[in-house]
Amino acid sequence: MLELRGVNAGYGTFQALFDVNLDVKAGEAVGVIGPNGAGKTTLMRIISGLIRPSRGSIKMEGIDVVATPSHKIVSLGIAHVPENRRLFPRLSVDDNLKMGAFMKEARARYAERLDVVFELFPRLKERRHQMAGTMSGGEQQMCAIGRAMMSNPKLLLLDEPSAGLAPVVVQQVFELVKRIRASGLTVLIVEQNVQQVLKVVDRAYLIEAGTIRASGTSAEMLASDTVKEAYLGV
Amino acid sequence: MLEVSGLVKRFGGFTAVNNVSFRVDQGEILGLIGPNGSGKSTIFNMLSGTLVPSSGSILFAGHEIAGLAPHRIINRGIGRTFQIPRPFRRLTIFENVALAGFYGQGRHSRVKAEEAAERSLAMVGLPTDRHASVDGLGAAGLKKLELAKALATAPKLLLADESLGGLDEAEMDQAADMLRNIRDELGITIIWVEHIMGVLMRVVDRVMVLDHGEKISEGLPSAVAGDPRVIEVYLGTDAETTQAAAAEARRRAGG
Amino acid sequence: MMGQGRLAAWGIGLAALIALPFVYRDPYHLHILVLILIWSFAYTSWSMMGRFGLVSLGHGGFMGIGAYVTALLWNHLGLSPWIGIPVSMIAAGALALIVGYPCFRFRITGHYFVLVTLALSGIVLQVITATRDYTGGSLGYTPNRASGNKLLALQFDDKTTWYLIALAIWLFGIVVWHWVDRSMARHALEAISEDEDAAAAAGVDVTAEKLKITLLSALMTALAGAIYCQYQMFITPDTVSGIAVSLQMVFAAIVGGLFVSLGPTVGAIITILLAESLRIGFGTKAVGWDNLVYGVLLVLFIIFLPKGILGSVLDRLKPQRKVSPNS
Amino acid sequence: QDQAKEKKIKIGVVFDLTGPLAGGGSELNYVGAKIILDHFAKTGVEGYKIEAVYADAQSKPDIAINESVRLLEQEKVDMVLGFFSSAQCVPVAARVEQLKKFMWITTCISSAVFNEKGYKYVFRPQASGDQFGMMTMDFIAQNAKEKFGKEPKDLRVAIIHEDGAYGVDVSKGNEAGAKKAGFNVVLKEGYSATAPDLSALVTKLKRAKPDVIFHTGYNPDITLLLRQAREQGLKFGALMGHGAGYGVYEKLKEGMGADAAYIFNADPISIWLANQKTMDPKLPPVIKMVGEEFDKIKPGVAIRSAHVGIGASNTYLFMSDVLPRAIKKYGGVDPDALRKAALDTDIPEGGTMLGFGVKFYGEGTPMAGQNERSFPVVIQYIDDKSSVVWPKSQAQREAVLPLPKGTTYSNQ
Amino acid sequence: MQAFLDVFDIYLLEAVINGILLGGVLALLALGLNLIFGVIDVTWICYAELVMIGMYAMYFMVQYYGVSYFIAAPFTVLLVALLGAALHYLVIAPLLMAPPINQLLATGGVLFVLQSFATVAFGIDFRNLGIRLPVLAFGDMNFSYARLLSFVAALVGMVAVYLFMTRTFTGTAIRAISQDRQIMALMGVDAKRIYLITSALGGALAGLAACLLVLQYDVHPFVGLSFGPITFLICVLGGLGNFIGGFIASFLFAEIISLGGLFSDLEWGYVLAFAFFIVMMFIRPAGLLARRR
Ligand SMILES: Nc1ncnc2c1ncn2[C@@H]1O[C@H](COP(=O)(O)OP(=O)(O)OP(=O)(O)O)[C@@H](O)[C@H]1O
Ligand SMILES: Nc1ncnc2c1ncn2[C@@H]1O[C@H](COP(=O)(O)OP(=O)(O)OP(=O)(O)O)[C@@H](O)[C@H]1O
Ligand SMILES: [Mg+2]
Ligand SMILES: [Mg+2]
Repeated sequence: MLELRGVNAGYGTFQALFDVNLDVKAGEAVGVIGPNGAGKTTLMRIISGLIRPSRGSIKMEGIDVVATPSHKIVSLGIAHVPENRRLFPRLSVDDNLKMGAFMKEARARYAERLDVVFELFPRLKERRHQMAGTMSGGEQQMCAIGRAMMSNPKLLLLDEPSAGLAPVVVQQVFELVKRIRASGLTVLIVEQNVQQVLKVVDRAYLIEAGTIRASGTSAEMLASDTVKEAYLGV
Repeated sequence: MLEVSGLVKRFGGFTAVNNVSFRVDQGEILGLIGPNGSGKSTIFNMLSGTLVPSSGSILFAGHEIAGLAPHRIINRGIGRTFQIPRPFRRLTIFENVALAGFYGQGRHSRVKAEEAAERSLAMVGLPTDRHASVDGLGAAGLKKLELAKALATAPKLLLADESLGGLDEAEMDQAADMLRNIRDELGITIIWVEHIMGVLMRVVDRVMVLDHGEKISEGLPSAVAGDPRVIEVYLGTDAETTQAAAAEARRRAGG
Repeated sequence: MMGQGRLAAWGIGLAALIALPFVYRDPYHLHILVLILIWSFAYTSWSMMGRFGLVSLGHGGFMGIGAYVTALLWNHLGLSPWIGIPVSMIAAGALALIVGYPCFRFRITGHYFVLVTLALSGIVLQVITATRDYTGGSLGYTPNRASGNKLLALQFDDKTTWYLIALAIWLFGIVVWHWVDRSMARHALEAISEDEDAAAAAGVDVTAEKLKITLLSALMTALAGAIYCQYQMFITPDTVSGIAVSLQMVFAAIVGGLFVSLGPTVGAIITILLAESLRIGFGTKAVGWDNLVYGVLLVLFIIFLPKGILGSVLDRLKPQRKVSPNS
Repeated sequence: QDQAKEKKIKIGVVFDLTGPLAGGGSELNYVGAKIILDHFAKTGVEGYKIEAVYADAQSKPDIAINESVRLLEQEKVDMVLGFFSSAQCVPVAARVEQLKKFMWITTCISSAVFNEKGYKYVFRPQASGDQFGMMTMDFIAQNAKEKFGKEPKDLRVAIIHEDGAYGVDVSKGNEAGAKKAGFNVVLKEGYSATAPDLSALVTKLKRAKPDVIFHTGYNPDITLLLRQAREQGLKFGALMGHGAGYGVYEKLKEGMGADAAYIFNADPISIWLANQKTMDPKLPPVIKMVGEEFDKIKPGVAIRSAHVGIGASNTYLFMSDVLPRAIKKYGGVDPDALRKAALDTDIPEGGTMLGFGVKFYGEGTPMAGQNERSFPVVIQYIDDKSSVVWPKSQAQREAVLPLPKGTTYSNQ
Repeated sequence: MQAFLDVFDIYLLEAVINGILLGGVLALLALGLNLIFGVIDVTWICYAELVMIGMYAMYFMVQYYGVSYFIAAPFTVLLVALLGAALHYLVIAPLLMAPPINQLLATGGVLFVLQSFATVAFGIDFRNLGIRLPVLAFGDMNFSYARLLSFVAALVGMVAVYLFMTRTFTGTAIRAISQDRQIMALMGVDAKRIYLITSALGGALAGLAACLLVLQYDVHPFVGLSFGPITFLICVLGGLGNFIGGFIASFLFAEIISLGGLFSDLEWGYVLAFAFFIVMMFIRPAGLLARRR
């Protein structure tokens, strides 16, 4: 479904990704792990078009993502839940969700998608008129995921969904990922919480200093020495 | 050293902190945990003067400090870090810390402030080079800078709103060790807020748990980790976290 | 800690500036130079605050108070400007504190601060206009010509004298700028401008630091107003107070470069020379074109040289300058 | 090179070509002055070439100062001429005097320019502001009994004015005149010419119920005031304007339509209305020439503005009388020669296009430099024509007073 | 008692009602600015000058080319909308990343440009539409029809904009864009387009204000100066982006100006209004309708 080939990217003169190759197949959940500053967020950003690669190709179901204007990429079925949630703090939950359904295709199915999201997160329905910025961290995370789901995506990009959340909420978030996954969505997830994430994904990539250092199934990754030494610091 | 009683904070009709009382002893590390939005940062904000309590008293070293302006509280010896790092990007790393040293210690001497800055930077492991820019720091570096700024104010009590979320495990361990060192070497009392149980439990002497602005549990790490209410509202039923926390706590109690 | 070389450059430049009127005597050019120096001082005074994100549109008010209080005291009470100027500065300072304290206390920043100060200069303008029985209203006011001692009345017919006075005042402004720049207060204010809570958590008394710089800036601006009045011997609410003057200060300071000491001076030179030469250039042949071109140039400056002319030039010359402002 | 320079006079001319005052009449004065200067540039004066340097004061006093200084010091003009706004005259006169240069004021009227200043080099043939104010009051005083059927003490008058040097000056004349006539002044108030809303002032006027309103203002405050007066139903017996905005009938007509009828205005007489029979026979051809030139510049104007005439006449006076004398009798065009020549001026009534005579108050008098023989007249706009109605000696028709029944503002 | 009656007479009532009508004029002006300045957080210091250009457009179409008022009005609205979009495209867009002060200054430069453009193109004369609307009279009180019209337009405009902002996707996006511009693309929103739409809308509202103002005021190149600052204060007093608050603030301001002017010199009305603004900033910094923090 998603295919990255030889992708290089960076910020100004600073290069953050070097020749990254990555595949996500339809219906799969794939994790990306790596230390701070490895380039995980950068990877997510180039997929959703927030930044553009300096070299390499990105294909979503065969369509060239690089050539698509960034606001059209959502229409390809890619939804991105950015790092730190990035809700619109002074808009209500409802309005935040509305923003998620902004593009034409989604607008038509707005009511239907809203039901789906509220079913997934009943808490959001209770709080639909609250300003997003005043909600608790876990609720905000739900709202951010819900907003991404509003566009009826095929591929969901999650960037550190558990950061800063209470343990009980972290568990809920991973539960959620499982459920979303079970509903047929493809998920690409970045996480620091390696133990946990490897439990919900099929495969994972280890990224370090901008290059893919290892990849494999969850089990392989858990067992891999590279992963342990390079990252878990064990 | 710190004695808090009946602390309340309301935002409009919403009560973020409801009648919380606790004390912290000299040289202790107190862990402060609780679900998101339970009022941890709000308590920190009141202790450090960023927010004025709606009611209640805060005695620090025998003096009432509730409602004092932040800079006065800092001059009396309570330093803090912010959950989300807030560096001054227009200043160099060194200037950031020297600034805290100068104003945090009551604007006495610029020379002393710069010395304090060098010491604090060395303590947290940041370069003491005077020209290094903040822009070069990653997530972990920014957290260290927060800590260095707080240390430069020469606090007796340090409020660490650390939230290691987003740090990788190696860096988390480093941070935990650092807090430990600060207490051990400088004799600074610490209140630490954190969500990552494994790390927190390893360091703290005592834990206090908040939920919906109220204190629901307090005690030794092992006791708190076993408290069913805490498990329900905070730790969750997922065996692993709970067990990890409990095991860690037990190990320390034993060792 | 200025390098030897820079110190020497300053010294030579200054000596040349002092010598200038004795060598070059074209009165009109001296007149323009005096205006440039006085306005440079006013703009520098504004930038003392402005560089820390305290964008005030109230400085027209301070300048107006400086000019009008001095002139009114002289005309109505016969009080020499030597006393009148300090009194007017105190009045402006008091106003700055009265408005500044609640502003800073209640955390009025950004747009809100800009507009509160805008209302302030509006008030000063309207009060000057409304008290027309004393101030001559909207079409201006002239200090009485001194019949006796010119020095006592601070009125000189001689351009060279005025040039030297203006030069001294301007230099004073630059010195104060550098003094603030090298103080710890500069760091505190930079910190405040980025994040007030974090600055407070570092021990900075945010309200006090802001008040101090505001007071300093207001006092200097009032002085500029008074000097302008003494030199021109004529003031109107529109030329020394109100929103237009405030905007003019912001313009020049930003066009020149807000973060370098000579930026506002460069701004004054450029805006005044530009306005002057455009007006003379177009003359009465193409009425209105001078302001049209002036406006377009301003827009272009701001879009393409956002750090100001001097700021951008210095950036080009030494790209790594920003890292070590303290060396 | 010296030779060439000796035989030339450079005149700096300052009016407002942009900004609010330009439309208020300054530009028309400029046109009048320029017609005359161009005329003399063709012939020269006593062998001197005439060169005019024009500057735009942009309706701002500080620019007027700056431009005057520039003309004198940079362009090295021998004198400055012009000035529409009193707010510019006052400071510029002080500046020019300080520089010991010659200044010939054609238009502005504030008495504050001269009052007790003791200037030596500043001269103004134009009537002064308080004369305007006195004149209209005098006109009403002489007609109160007959037209309003009221004793002076029962006649309610309101004095309103823009608050600049000009408006204040005229209103002082109004006040003095009202006192002399014994009127009941029910309201006296100034306002800023740039005020965006005058409805509160109109309400105050309604409450004061004046029989006659004495108003001094520029445009657009006049239009704004009268429009809001109409909308709020203000009624009165007569409206007396005092030059500036009221001198430009075109604008009044455009803003108020038929309501502009029957408004009075005190101004120097329009050169096109002046009584040519009593005038120096040299002058009517000049008036004709100015009129023709003006029509070329601004074709299709219904009433040729009085402002053009003011600029033209007062400039002509200098060029035809003062300048030749300075050259012939005092040997040049330096400030002192011009000054002596100006002081020698002695023209009887009827000797200028504006009808009045010229003799300047001399040194030591409180108004030194002011023309002691000038006077304004009161005109009234009737049927899109302006006619002199006062003083009696110049009157061309009987004044319509009070406002006829059925007109918008009539309180009958 | 007599003094009391002297003050509380019919004229006071008239002044109060005139205040309300002036409030309508101000509210109409504040509407578009609130959208630009309050909602998308872009500073158009030259907003009142756009209105001025619109007034000229009306003047020339109606007076010069004899177009009927009601046909000229939509063209004017369109023209100023285009002008707003152009202003955004040429001046604001390059400065979106710059500090707000730079936007303020650049549009301040545009203010000069527009003023002197008007001087150059239309001359310095005061122009007047010469349309004389009837007057409503109740006994001794009279009210301007033109102002009544502005009042109604402001009210209708306010409701329409409010509904647009809260009910439509585009309206929501407009409210969102100032809060986080970078991630708008993730929502499938073309941020450039939203800015352009909003600027055009703000311009259109300025055009609407121009159509109604031209009935009451002379047009001249400097007419904007009489209104610009007050309009900004109103937006802030009402709470940035709060249309209802802005509407109410307009009336408070207008009443203070109107009544202050009735009891003393006109300027004191403004002094009072400005002082009121400053004091309100301290009491209700987030706007009239906001709850206290
Ligand atoms: N906007 C930016 N400008 C310049 N450099 C950046 C920017 N964002 C990230 N970087 C740099 O790019 C590198 C990769 O950053 P990225 O955010 O992708 O890392 P990450 O793996 O997501 O880290 P973390 O776990 O801390 O979120 C880092 O060195 C970072 O400093
Ligand atoms: N300024 C404010 N205005 C209104 N509500 C506030 C404000 N600050 C905090 N709150 C609310 O008070 C509650 C407590 O917030 P606080 O930041 O103290 O939580 P926390 O325990 O630190 O949570 P976390 O673990 O997510 O950091 C939250 O519901 C929050 O929304
Ligand atoms: Mg990341
Ligand atoms: Mg917190």
